[in-house]
Amino acid sequence: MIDLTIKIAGAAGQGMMTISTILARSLTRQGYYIYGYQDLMSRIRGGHNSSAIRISDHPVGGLSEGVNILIALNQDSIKLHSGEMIDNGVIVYDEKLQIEDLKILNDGLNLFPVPMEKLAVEAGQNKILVNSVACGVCFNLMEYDFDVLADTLGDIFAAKGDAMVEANIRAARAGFEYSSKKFPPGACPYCQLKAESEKPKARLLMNGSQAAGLGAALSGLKFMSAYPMSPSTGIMEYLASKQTELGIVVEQAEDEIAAVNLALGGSFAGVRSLTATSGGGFALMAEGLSLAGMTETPLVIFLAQRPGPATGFPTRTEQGDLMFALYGGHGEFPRAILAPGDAAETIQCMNIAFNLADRYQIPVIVLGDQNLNDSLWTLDDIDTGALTIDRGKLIDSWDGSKGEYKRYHLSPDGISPRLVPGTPDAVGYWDSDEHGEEGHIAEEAAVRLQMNAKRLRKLHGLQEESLAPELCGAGDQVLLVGFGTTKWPVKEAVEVINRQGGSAAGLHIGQPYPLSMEIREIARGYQRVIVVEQNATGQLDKLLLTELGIRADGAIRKFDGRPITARYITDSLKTL
Amino acid sequence: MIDLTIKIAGAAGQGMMTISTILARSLTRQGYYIYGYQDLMSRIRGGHNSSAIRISDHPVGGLSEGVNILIALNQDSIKLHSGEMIDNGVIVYDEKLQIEDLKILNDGLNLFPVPMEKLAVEAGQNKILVNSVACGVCFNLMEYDFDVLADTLGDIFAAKGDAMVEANIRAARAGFEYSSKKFPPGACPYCQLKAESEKPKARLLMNGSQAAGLGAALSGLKFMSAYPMSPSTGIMEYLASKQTELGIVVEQAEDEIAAVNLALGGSFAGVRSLTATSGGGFALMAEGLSLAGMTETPLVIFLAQRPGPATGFPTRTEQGDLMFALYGGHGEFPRAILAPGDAAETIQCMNIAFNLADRYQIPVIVLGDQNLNDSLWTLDDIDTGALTIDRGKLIDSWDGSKGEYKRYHLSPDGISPRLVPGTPDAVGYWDSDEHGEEGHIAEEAAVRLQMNAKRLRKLHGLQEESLAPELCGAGDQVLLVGFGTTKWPVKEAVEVINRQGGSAAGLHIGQPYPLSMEIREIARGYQRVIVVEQNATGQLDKLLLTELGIRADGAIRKFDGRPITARYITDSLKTL
Amino acid sequence: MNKISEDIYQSHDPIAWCPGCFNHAILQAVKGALTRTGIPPHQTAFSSGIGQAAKLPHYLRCNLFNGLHGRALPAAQGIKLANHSLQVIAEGGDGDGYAEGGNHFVHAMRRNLTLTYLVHNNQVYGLTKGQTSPTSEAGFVSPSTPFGSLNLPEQPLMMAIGAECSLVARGFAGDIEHLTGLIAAALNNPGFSFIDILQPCVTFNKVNTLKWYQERVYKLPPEYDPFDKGAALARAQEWGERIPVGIIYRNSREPLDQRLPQLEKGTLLGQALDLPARRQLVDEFR
Amino acid sequence: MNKISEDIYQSHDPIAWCPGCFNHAILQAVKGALTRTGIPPHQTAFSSGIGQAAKLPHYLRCNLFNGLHGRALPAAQGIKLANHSLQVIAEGGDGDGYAEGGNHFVHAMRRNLTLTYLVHNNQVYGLTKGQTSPTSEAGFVSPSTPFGSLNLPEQPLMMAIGAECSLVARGFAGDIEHLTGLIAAALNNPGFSFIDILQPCVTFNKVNTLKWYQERVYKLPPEYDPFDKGAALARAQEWGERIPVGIIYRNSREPLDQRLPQLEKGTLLGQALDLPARRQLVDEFR
Ligand SMILES: Cc1ncc(C[n+]2csc(CCOP(=O)(O)OP(=O)(O)O)c2C)c(N)n1
Ligand SMILES: Cc1ncc(C[n+]2csc(CCOP(=O)(O)OP(=O)(O)O)c2C)c(N)n1
Ligand code: SF4
Ligand code: SF4
Ligand SMILES: [Mg+2]
Ligand SMILES: [Mg+2]
Repeated sequence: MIDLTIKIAGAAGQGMMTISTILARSLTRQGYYIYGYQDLMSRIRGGHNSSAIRISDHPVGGLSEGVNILIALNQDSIKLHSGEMIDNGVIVYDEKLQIEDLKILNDGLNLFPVPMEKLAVEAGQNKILVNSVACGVCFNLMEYDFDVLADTLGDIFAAKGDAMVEANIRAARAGFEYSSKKFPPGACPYCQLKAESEKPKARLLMNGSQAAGLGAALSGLKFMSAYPMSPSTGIMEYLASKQTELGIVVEQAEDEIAAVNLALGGSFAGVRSLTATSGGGFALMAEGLSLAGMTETPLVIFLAQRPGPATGFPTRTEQGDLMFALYGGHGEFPRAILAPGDAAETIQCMNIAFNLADRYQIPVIVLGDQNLNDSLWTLDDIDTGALTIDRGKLIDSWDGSKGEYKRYHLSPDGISPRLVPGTPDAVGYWDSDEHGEEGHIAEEAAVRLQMNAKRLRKLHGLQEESLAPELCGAGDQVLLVGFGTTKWPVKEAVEVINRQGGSAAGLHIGQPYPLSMEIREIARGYQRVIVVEQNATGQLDKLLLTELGIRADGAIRKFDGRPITARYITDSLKTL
Repeated sequence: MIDLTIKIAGAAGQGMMTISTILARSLTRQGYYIYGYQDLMSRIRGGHNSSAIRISDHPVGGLSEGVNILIALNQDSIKLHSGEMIDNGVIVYDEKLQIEDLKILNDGLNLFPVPMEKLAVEAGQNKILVNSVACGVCFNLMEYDFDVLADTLGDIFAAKGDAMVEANIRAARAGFEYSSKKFPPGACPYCQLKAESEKPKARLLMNGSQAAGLGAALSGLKFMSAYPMSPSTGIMEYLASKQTELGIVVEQAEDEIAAVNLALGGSFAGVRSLTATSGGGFALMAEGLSLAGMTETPLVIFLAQRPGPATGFPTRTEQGDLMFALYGGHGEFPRAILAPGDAAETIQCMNIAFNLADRYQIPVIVLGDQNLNDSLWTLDDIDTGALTIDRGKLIDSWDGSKGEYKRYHLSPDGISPRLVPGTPDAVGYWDSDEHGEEGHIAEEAAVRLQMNAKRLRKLHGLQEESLAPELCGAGDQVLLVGFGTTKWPVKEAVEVINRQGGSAAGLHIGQPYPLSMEIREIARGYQRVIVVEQNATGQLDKLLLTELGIRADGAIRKFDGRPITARYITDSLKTL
Repeated sequence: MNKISEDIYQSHDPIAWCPGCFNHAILQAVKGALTRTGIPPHQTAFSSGIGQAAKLPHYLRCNLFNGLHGRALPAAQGIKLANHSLQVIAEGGDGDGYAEGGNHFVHAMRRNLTLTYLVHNNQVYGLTKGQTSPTSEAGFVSPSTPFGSLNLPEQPLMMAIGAECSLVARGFAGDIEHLTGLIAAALNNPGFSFIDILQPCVTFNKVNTLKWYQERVYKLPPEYDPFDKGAALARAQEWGERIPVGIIYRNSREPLDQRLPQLEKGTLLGQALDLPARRQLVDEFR
Repeated sequence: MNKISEDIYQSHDPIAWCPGCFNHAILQAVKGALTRTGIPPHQTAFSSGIGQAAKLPHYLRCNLFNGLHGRALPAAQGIKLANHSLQVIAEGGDGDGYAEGGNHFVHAMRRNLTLTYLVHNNQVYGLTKGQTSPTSEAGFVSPSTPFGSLNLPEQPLMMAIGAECSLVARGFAGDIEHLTGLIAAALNNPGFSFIDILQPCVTFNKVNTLKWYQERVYKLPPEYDPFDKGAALARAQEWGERIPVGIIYRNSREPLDQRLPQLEKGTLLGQALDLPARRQLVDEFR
């Protein structure tokens, strides 16, 4: 089983992302699975950032604890990350760095000074080519075919012209060759990557924001309005770059309140509309969320969580807004919450979200987090045909002989026909006050009871078709339950536990609200139910209790802004 | 036992509130307890409004089901309210009204046409004096001393000059005398009010908004900023009217976001600050709430609930925002929620709220609702001496030899000394990002863990001093649990049940978060725990489960915008 | 065009305004302008906030998104972007538009989508019972400013001209005919058209009464050139003895709905989904 | 007054801006102006939003409320009302102040409390990595407007003059000495003082570079009279070939902090609680 981690570290602006993207793309094309995590500070230059990619021949979705190769772009990186290395890992750094204080390092580590800057300048008179030099070194250490790297460089830099492509390939080759001399084949078996025997699969590589944007585009999105906020901004940026091509309008709003109300306007007018934000922006959208509930306007909000409260940790990860997503907005109204655990599931969830929003005429929140949105994920190919577009009771004609159109016609399932404005011979009144069937302001107690019941009735249907949870692992003693991006670390933890003689299973909840009843059935089959989540107060824990009556036997929580790992879970489990 | 209900009904703008206030004030001064409910439409003129006052010799806090006297200011009122009358109640109406269709009425009812408008014009050339005529009629029907009414009219109209006072007294007397002829003493025993034998107590009459404003003023409030929103506006209006007198600044903000951030600024600068709003405005404040949590800025928010979602029912009542108050705002941070059940408790809760906010440096939400805020309540006299002002760790001097002042000094209880800006030789940095002790932006995992723990640690102290619930009723089978304005209806229901041979007790929760542990102990003593609340989804129900592990055996819920009554509770209980 | 008669705009919803309120006059002017411009009810899309003013579209036959206090403009713009063949009209009060919704007003003018924004400026908060609004006169006594407002009243026309709003007008609800003309001009203007309508509130504003306005309001002379920005800035500052009504300013900015290449082929709503193009996106991730 | 030296404003917090960023220059100007006006650190109260600009007060010795994106002004005004003896300074970027916080800007000018508002206008969103801001030039290409911004850039000076802001200035971070003078003038001005500071962002704004500004920026001539509103409106519209810097407009409005009777006896903070008066309120309910 291949499981290799490369970490690239340095100051913000040194190009760690470029290196990891080049490596990740090259290897995805070769059929490997990649998970790439960005560890960023909230600044543009300086400070300390790192980018780690984990490479495997089976799906991965979390960090491992051991780094095989560290590319240290500055001095700090060595100090900060050498503790994370596997026993005999390789630290690649520019020979110009001072390494006196490296004595503190574990003896087994291979310190590998490379004249990266020199090679870069030689290759193309440009220090920035250090990035490609580093990629070349890595490819040698992994004992992988250089041509694969050269191909990727060709594609990635194509837009910048031939000269740029060639300079990058030259630089990469220089790194590769320099490294070959020092590390002949077989010298670093713990870094080695075998070319997969089978023909490479048609896999994809993208981050969670791109997946969300792509999922929306494939689901018929036509309008997005948003205000930039990490880690959600990538969704708007991705869709903005495609807008003319696809016939989509992406509008940067003046604030999040405008963003959500713009989207509601678009949805009222009949097009699929999206907004995306993070916690602080979502707070500003809470009133609009409630408006969607009352007016029964479909709306998809992508909420990319980051650690709060307030500005918190803008570039880090947490699952601290589940309860806010569920109870945010005043008054009581139905909603659905989805929480994908990786990029592939994000695409599916966006599709489900748009269909639920249209079919139930409700707001649907898709929960991401910095880990989901900024990380690189490998996907098996997407079956775009399997993504459906169901607009529900949207109608664009009206037969006047049936009487006047009534926006809030009382129906058994709580859902009324939704007329597209502009339809001849009919008009629709959508109202934020309590209203009668025709959509005008009402004051009567009886009307209130009917309309409140109509809206809340939608929860029955939603509950019935709630996404089934994903079970993994054959153990029957401990069930580790999580939602969103704990999916892969839990899966990996379950494998480790069972491999070590334990008996565990994992349950990933992709739809935290309404929860599938199946979860209750499944949970009954285990001696202990342990809830794993990335927050301090146990929000999923509470949800399982109030919605399904499941009382967890223990909790594993992490809330330091860094993504949870399988090791963290297995270690924590030992103390429970 | 005296228990009399007078209802005044008509179109918005006809002066129902004036009549009920005059009657309520007169009788409070005589030592009666009053509860007065306003049933309003969201419009300024026209439509149909009513004002009901319940008069008793023991404390009351909810409507009874039978009206003794109806003052019908227009035709509609008779149609709409005659069904609510006690068997032989009196309907007073202007003789000019057409009453053909009154044949539908119960035979036992006393229809009492009075030439109210004529008497008014005779008394002072002004139709508006109808209000005082009506009061005179009521006083006669109740067989009460006319001088008491005259005194009140004198006080209430004093500001408008002697002529106005005299005209009103003349009008009232005309009504009283006209009525005396038709209903000689003893003719309407079911309307009769006996002058209390004891010397009248020093009781007070006010609505919940005034109580909130008064409670804030007595607790040392110096700054309030708010944006008008029913049913919270009365708080700002009350305090605004007193601002120059008390040295308070009341600023109407441009929106609720400004309102909450203005208040946070005031609090940062060291003065007790308040904002007030209803659900929609609270939604807009959610980000500021989270900011208060992160920066550890004391803040009191009065959230006067009304039925949602969105604009909902602006002039009606609901308890639909408990979960939103608890989970509103992104990220995880400590807060406290209080929910007074009447005006007296509101004053106490405001005092507690300001002390908790200052002592724990947290946001505190006081939950009201339209019923609390707009209703008239009688209070036993206020012991202002018992209201304390505890500013907690606020400091206004700094000894430089102790080193630099650190805003977020890590302390065992999670609370750091809070320096008033302007203090010589020291400065303080308050920060919305995750931060170190000195208040500058931090990025480290370890700092995050420490600071998150520091903030959440405050919950321990808060939990320990959580308000004890109020238990009533000696029964031991059914425990009816509620919060906020279900207090009196539950109390009354318990009395009714026990009087009818049942065995019930009532538990009023004045602090929904954190919940007192005592509640768990108490709940154990009953066969059945029934949760009574004014919303559709059972929010208190959920809270009892997640916070205390109490699983209720049944629920009584009301969500039509009208306040719950004892009768509704007892009737519902029969079906459980 | 003028084949349409006013009663096709009749709504079934009973009016909840005070008798004598000048919102009734504005309603009449809106109906008149729709009639004059020949827009059938089903092609309208009103977006309104919350307040007395914002109730207006309920009393019309029209498509309506009656959203949140202060948020009429964002919703209106979302509607226009999604279906720019609709005649979009945003409506609300002075509190709604200049206080709660102030930010959207500024940015909507920057965007310049073709829509009409009508503000019923009664210089008071009507629905919440008489508090001071952003346009209340200095010294205005109200329950929220019992000692008189100390703030300078907002100058929406100055803001709008400063922001290069495509059409800036002031109307007066006391002159229905003139107001009808202004609204019709706005409905015909490509770009963002803004009309601040002076509206006496007979219940809560005892300062700026019908009489008060009638004594001051005058119509811009026929020779007045609204394209002259300097002149417009000068007129916009006139308030007190004399208050001009009419189209104060206009310019020739091309509206966003005519500049977005995505809308060239038709409305977003109407354009067929090009699913193959969307599916091709997938390949970029290989 | 000038007994103060610049290093008493030294903060311990390491600066997180890009090397070469003109925020460093603004920091120097702020320190210089504080020194010149003689305000000791403990008497300052900064309120800042979120963004690169908004980090500035961390790099100063001062009292700081570093609140939410866009909300520097409401907090600043709360501070001033609570303790008007503090020297209150609000700070943030163009996105912070003109997009998210746009509504507060307008209403703060109407209130006119004595405080200084500094906007680092780099015509881009720095901290979130280069998106279009309200002041970005038409056509500005950024990750959020990859085909160029279609909106008209906001004109903050026009807005401020239109709103009768007490002091309206434009500064340039490329001229620290001149900027220092402007900030000092603002700190000394009774009323709301607003400085829009042109700030090159060396990382994300490749259009409005130092050179771009240097070629255009000119100082208002000594004879320029900022009290002349017409002239001010004209200068405020100059943008393109020539961009004026200096105090563009001022007026003599009395600030709110000097007009509130409640503040005559001292600051709200400093005034003793008159508990007997408060307790007397109770009697009104008998
Ligand atoms: C978020 C929010 N805040 C406050 C309110 C309460 N509210 C409803 S209408 C209104 C103001 C009405 O004034 P204006 O907009 O001038 O309209 P008018 O009634 O005068 O026509 C307010 C403050 C609300 N509905 N929503
Ligand atoms: C409510 C909210 N929305 C969005 C953000 C994300 N955000 C942080 S800074 C910023 C914009 C920065 O631009 P600007 O204000 O111009 O400051 P600069 O970094 O350019 O100095 C944004 C959108 C946030 N922190 N809070
Ligand atoms: S309160 Fe004023 S604005 Fe509202 S309907 Fe009555 S008169 Fe008109
Ligand atoms: S991104 Fe721009 S504004 Fe921010 S620190 Fe860097 S250069 Fe300065
Ligand atoms: Mg108004
Ligand atoms: Mg900026």
